[in-house]
Amino acid sequence: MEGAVKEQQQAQPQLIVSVGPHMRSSESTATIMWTVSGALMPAALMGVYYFGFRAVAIILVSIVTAILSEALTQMALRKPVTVSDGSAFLTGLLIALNVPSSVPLYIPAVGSFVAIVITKQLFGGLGFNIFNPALIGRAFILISFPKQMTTYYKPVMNVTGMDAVTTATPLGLLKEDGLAALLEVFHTKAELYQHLFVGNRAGSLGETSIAALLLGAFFLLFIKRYITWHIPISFIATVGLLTWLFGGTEGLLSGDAIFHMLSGGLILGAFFMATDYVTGPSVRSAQVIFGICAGALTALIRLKGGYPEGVMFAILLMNCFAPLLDRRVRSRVFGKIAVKELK
Amino acid sequence: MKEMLKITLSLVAIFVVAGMIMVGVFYVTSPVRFKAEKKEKEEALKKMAPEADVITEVGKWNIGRKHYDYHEAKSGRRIVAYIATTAGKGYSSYVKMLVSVDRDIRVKGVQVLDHAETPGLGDQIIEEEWFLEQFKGKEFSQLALLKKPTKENIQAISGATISSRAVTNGVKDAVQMLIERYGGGIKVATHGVKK
Amino acid sequence: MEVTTIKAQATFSGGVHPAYNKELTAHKPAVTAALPTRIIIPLSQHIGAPDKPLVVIGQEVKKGEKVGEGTGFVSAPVHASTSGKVTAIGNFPHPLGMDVASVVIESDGKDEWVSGLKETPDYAMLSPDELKKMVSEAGIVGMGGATFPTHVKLSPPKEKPIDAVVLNGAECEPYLTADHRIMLERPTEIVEGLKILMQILGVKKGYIGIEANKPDAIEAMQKAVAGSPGIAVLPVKVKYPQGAEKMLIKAVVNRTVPAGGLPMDIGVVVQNVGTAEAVYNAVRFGRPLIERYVTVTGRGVKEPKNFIARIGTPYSQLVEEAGGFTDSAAKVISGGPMMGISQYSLDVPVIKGTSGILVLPLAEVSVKPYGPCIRCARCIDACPMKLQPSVIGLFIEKERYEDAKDYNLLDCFECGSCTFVCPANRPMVQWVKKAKKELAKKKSQ
Amino acid sequence: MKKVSYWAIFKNGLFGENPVFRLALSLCPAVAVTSGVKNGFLMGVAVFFVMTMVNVTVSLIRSFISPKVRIPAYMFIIATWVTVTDLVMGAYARDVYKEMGLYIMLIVAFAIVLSRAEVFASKNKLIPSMIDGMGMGLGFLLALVLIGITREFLGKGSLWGYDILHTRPLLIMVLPTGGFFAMGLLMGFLNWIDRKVFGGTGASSGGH
Amino acid sequence: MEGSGLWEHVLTIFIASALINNFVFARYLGLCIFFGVTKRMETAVGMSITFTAVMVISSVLSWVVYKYIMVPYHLEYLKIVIFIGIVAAFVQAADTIMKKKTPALYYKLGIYLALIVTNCIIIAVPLINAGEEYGLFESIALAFGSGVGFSLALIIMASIREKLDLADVPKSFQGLPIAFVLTGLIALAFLGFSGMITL
Repeated sequence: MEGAVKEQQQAQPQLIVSVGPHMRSSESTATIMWTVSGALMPAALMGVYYFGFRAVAIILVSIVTAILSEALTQMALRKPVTVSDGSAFLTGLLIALNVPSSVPLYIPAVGSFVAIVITKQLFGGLGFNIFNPALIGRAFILISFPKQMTTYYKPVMNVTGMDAVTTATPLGLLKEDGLAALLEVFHTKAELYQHLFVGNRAGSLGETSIAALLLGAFFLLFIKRYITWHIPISFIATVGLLTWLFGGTEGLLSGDAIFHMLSGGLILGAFFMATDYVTGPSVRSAQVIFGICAGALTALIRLKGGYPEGVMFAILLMNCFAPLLDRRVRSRVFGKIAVKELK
Repeated sequence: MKEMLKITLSLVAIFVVAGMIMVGVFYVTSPVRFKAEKKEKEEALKKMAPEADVITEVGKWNIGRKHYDYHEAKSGRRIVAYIATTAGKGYSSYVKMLVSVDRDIRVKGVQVLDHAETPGLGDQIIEEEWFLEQFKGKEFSQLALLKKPTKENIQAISGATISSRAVTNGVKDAVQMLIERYGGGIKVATHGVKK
Repeated sequence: MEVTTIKAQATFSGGVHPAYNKELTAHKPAVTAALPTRIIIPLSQHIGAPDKPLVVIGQEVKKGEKVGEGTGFVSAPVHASTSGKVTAIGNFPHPLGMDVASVVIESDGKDEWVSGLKETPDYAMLSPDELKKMVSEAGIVGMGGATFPTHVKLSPPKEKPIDAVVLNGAECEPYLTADHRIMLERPTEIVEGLKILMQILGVKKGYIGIEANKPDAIEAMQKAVAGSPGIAVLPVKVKYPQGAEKMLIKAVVNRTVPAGGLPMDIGVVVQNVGTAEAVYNAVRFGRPLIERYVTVTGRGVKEPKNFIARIGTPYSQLVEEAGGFTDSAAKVISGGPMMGISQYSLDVPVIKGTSGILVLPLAEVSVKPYGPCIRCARCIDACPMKLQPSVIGLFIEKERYEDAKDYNLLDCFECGSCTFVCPANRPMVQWVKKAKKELAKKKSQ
Repeated sequence: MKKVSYWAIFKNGLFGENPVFRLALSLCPAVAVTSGVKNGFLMGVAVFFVMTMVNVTVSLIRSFISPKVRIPAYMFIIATWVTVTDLVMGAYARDVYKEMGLYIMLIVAFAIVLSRAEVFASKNKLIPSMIDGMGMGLGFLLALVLIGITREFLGKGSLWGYDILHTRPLLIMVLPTGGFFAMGLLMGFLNWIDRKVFGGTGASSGGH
Repeated sequence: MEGSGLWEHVLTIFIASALINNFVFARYLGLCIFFGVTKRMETAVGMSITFTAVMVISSVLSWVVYKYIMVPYHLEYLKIVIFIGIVAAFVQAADTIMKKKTPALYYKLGIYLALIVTNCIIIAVPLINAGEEYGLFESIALAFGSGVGFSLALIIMASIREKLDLADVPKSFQGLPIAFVLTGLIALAFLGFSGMITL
């Protein structure tokens, strides 16, 4: 009975003997990773549509670097090479979607390398990383190459991606110059929301088109059921609530919650990165706490912090707390009246 | 009892010897340090008004709870510049500066003394020499930070707006203070400095 | 009765939805399996100490004659399932995976009943103790697979009053249809058996919980209970492991068995529908438990079928009667695919807990290696006990059994839901079994 | 005590029991002041001086001080030499002192200094104690310089303040977070070399 | 901050020292203890409580001595000797008193007291207070904030390291190296707080 699946073959019609259950669901780690990557494709395509050839190059470079880093590290550590499980692909893709289209190509490559080698493989590989690799990769390159990582292009909508004009992101405009400057660019609130929704605005490759992101999120939430509402909804709702309460210039309740919920990387982060199985808590109630805290941190950083956008740091900070949440919040065992006080 | 006495005595002996060493070193080094500090300050001030031969502190002023001083720089008996220490609230620190103005209270120069802004971003206020350079000759009313190329006003360093603003505000505060003290006829265009 | 009208399908939280595959045999009436020439009666067909043989080699036995008897309270006697001669007493393979002391009977072909079986048409007049004695003598154990001696379950301590009996007709294990068929074919017997159980326990409420994917069985049972006060048939949601005792109780009477506790702690006794039928036969006709419904199914046999088979019938004979193996047959499982035990050979006999023999073809046998846990929490959602199998598994993998225990390892009843859903293919059930063993070893030291 | 050659004592501090990478003692300054080679070097010099002097002093008075009060006495001696270092650097190394004055003062809380006084100097004669202090101090200095080189080169593209690359390859390395990365990666790398090249255990002790 | 009152300043110092300039993640102090006691959650929590209490009290004592003895007599240059003396004496006193008065508490937290003297934060805080010329309340805010920040760091680190125990870390990186990389990653996450408060 020791060992994973022991096959014992005897003289009779060579029966396979193993411990049950003898049926397994058809899902595998690889199907999950590839499906999530697939769900990001609409956003990636919109990124290519808006930012042209540069976007394709960035996506390719970061994915290839991620896969190479994973394979080479695993070879160096004499572990089985598992790039076919799609997790390195997904990390690379997420990094590409999280950088501005203006960056030189070595930057996403550095991000992918750090994500895979330092954040994931050093900690024991898939399943053991404490932080979301893609987010650490992005944070690392944001700090290392601050200028390049905060230079955004306006969507050009041509193939070459040439003749791009740099501009600030909507959140950057709001933070540095106030609401008036934002409305100067986008004319009316309605137009602003519309631009945010379809994605015709400055930002990272994959974060601009809320419509495309929601399409993927819908697929994962309702069709594949790979993610649940707990983290993303509590995350987004908290950002909305807090920015509505404190985000305005005319006192309480004057903030623009819709703007805050649609802008920056919130939708991308909440649905595709905060929901990372490995780096978040696994008990549902803990996931709600995770989402609310991440939302609060995002709002705090956006409204009070030094960075215009806080989603990345909020998720990373909550990654720090996930083991603590896991430790304190356990599932309520069937028939256990009250979970015993833990040490 | 005897042992106790021995322990106490030995400890006291160590204390005394060590104390003497420390006091000795202090008396040797403190004048050196005092002189060095004074020299540093003088050199910094001198840089702000190279033509002056005497720079004397004439008063104190403050922003909020923090205290700063200001100086008169004279060449012979003629005042050639007023120099003030000042600071502006930056991204992660207060950017401490020296600002010198001429007799018409136009900025002569700005020197950053100390800051802890983000490497690569905020510290461009020193690295990008044109930034501090553009303060030269500006009047108080021109001290406004813009995010586009300008000759009239101050152009922010892209990606380092907060640090740029820290410098501009610090300079503005100092200039306003100097106008109030020495400006006489000069009108302060926009009173009340936005910080 | 207030409960008969409930249409909403009650259930528990958690569980999984494996492919049920019941269409292979659900519509096929049970056929009586041929009389085997050689019958192996293991002396251990129940939870508790094995029986002592009452016969010697060479002795002639009749059908229904007691051939083994237990020593303690938690035991059940075993009986010859046909007439013939005892040819061997020794260790023989057993479907639970080890060799077990068994009595081997060479059939004489006459299939003669032992004399002195007492019919009791007016059993309703008997006292609970008399009835209990009959159940005990008949060697009846839980026929859902747990094989817990029934008379023990019917003797709750005084401080735990019982107020309801629940019959388990959920049959949530995929493939199996033995309970389904018995409910269709012997509904009256089951209801009478239930009444006897209620009489023994002195309770007024009886429930029959059936998964909603067996509408014909629900209808048959409803017809059978018509006019019986206090008995209700309850459709429950189709979900594995709906048939687990604690989950069925939750669904049917909406009570929660405390962790580490038993159904009797909340006033409920659960019995399998097959057990109820056996109880009726024992009380009404004095017949011991010598045969049962067995489903022989899976895409590894040519003609999947339901059988009424004698205890002791070798698996090989039933497989043969079901048309034999297909070319691709690769794995034989005693019981269902979720909790059943895979077999080394077909030499093992049908025992009282054998609800089915499942033969899987190679294509359906999962031999993928397992990968690292990606903490997707599917197992946590699936666990009917609301445990955290992912964490438990990680601890056991590193041989940190005490930490696993801290995460309520001992509440696991090894239903396999976690392992079924795990995308990384992690063998959680196997680890849990190992950890429980290690912990027991440590404790006994 | 067995007679050990001076060179062995000296070498021990440099490699075998390198205070930073091997003993993993006094890690704070190792990351704190090493965003540049120069700071790391001067910090190392300060520690070198303090350790040597403390070992010398402790060795000199070891027969004279009662074991009961030796710890407070050692701490006092350490504090004295740190104060001396602080005063001297404050007067003669102004530009460095402005940046890392606090950390110079904190040498007083370095476990390595007290531990060498206790473990070695209190039991050995003057010369070996001095050599041990120098070896340890130099080992510390080398470690700091090594980390400093890594961080300054990667973070600023310069060494000892001299611009080499004319660009800043990885700014993060001069920030706190980069310091931790540099430490962790260097330690792991040295462990790896130790295991592969010298066949050692390659394990860092568990801290403190 | 300009024109704001003392209390706002005190609060600012508290938040800054707990989160933004967290001693471990931004100032690299207390690392020996940080890596030493975070292998188990119990020790991390015990250390947090003991440390924060000792921190606040000893920095108040240091402040009083500095303000009323050292400054008037121009003995600032002896601050290293005097502060370490105060901390050591206080820890010794606390040790003795706890052993006598509350043996139960001593049994739980006593072992951490011995470690505290070699913690650089405990000596850094009075030194910073002296350098910045903080008042009493500002000193307490810095001490308490640092204590809370250090406790936060210890508890996060301990919970992560418990999880890391289950991981298959490459051999050369087991132990301290991976702990350092991990601290770097946490520090990277804590950069999110930067720019929130300017001191």
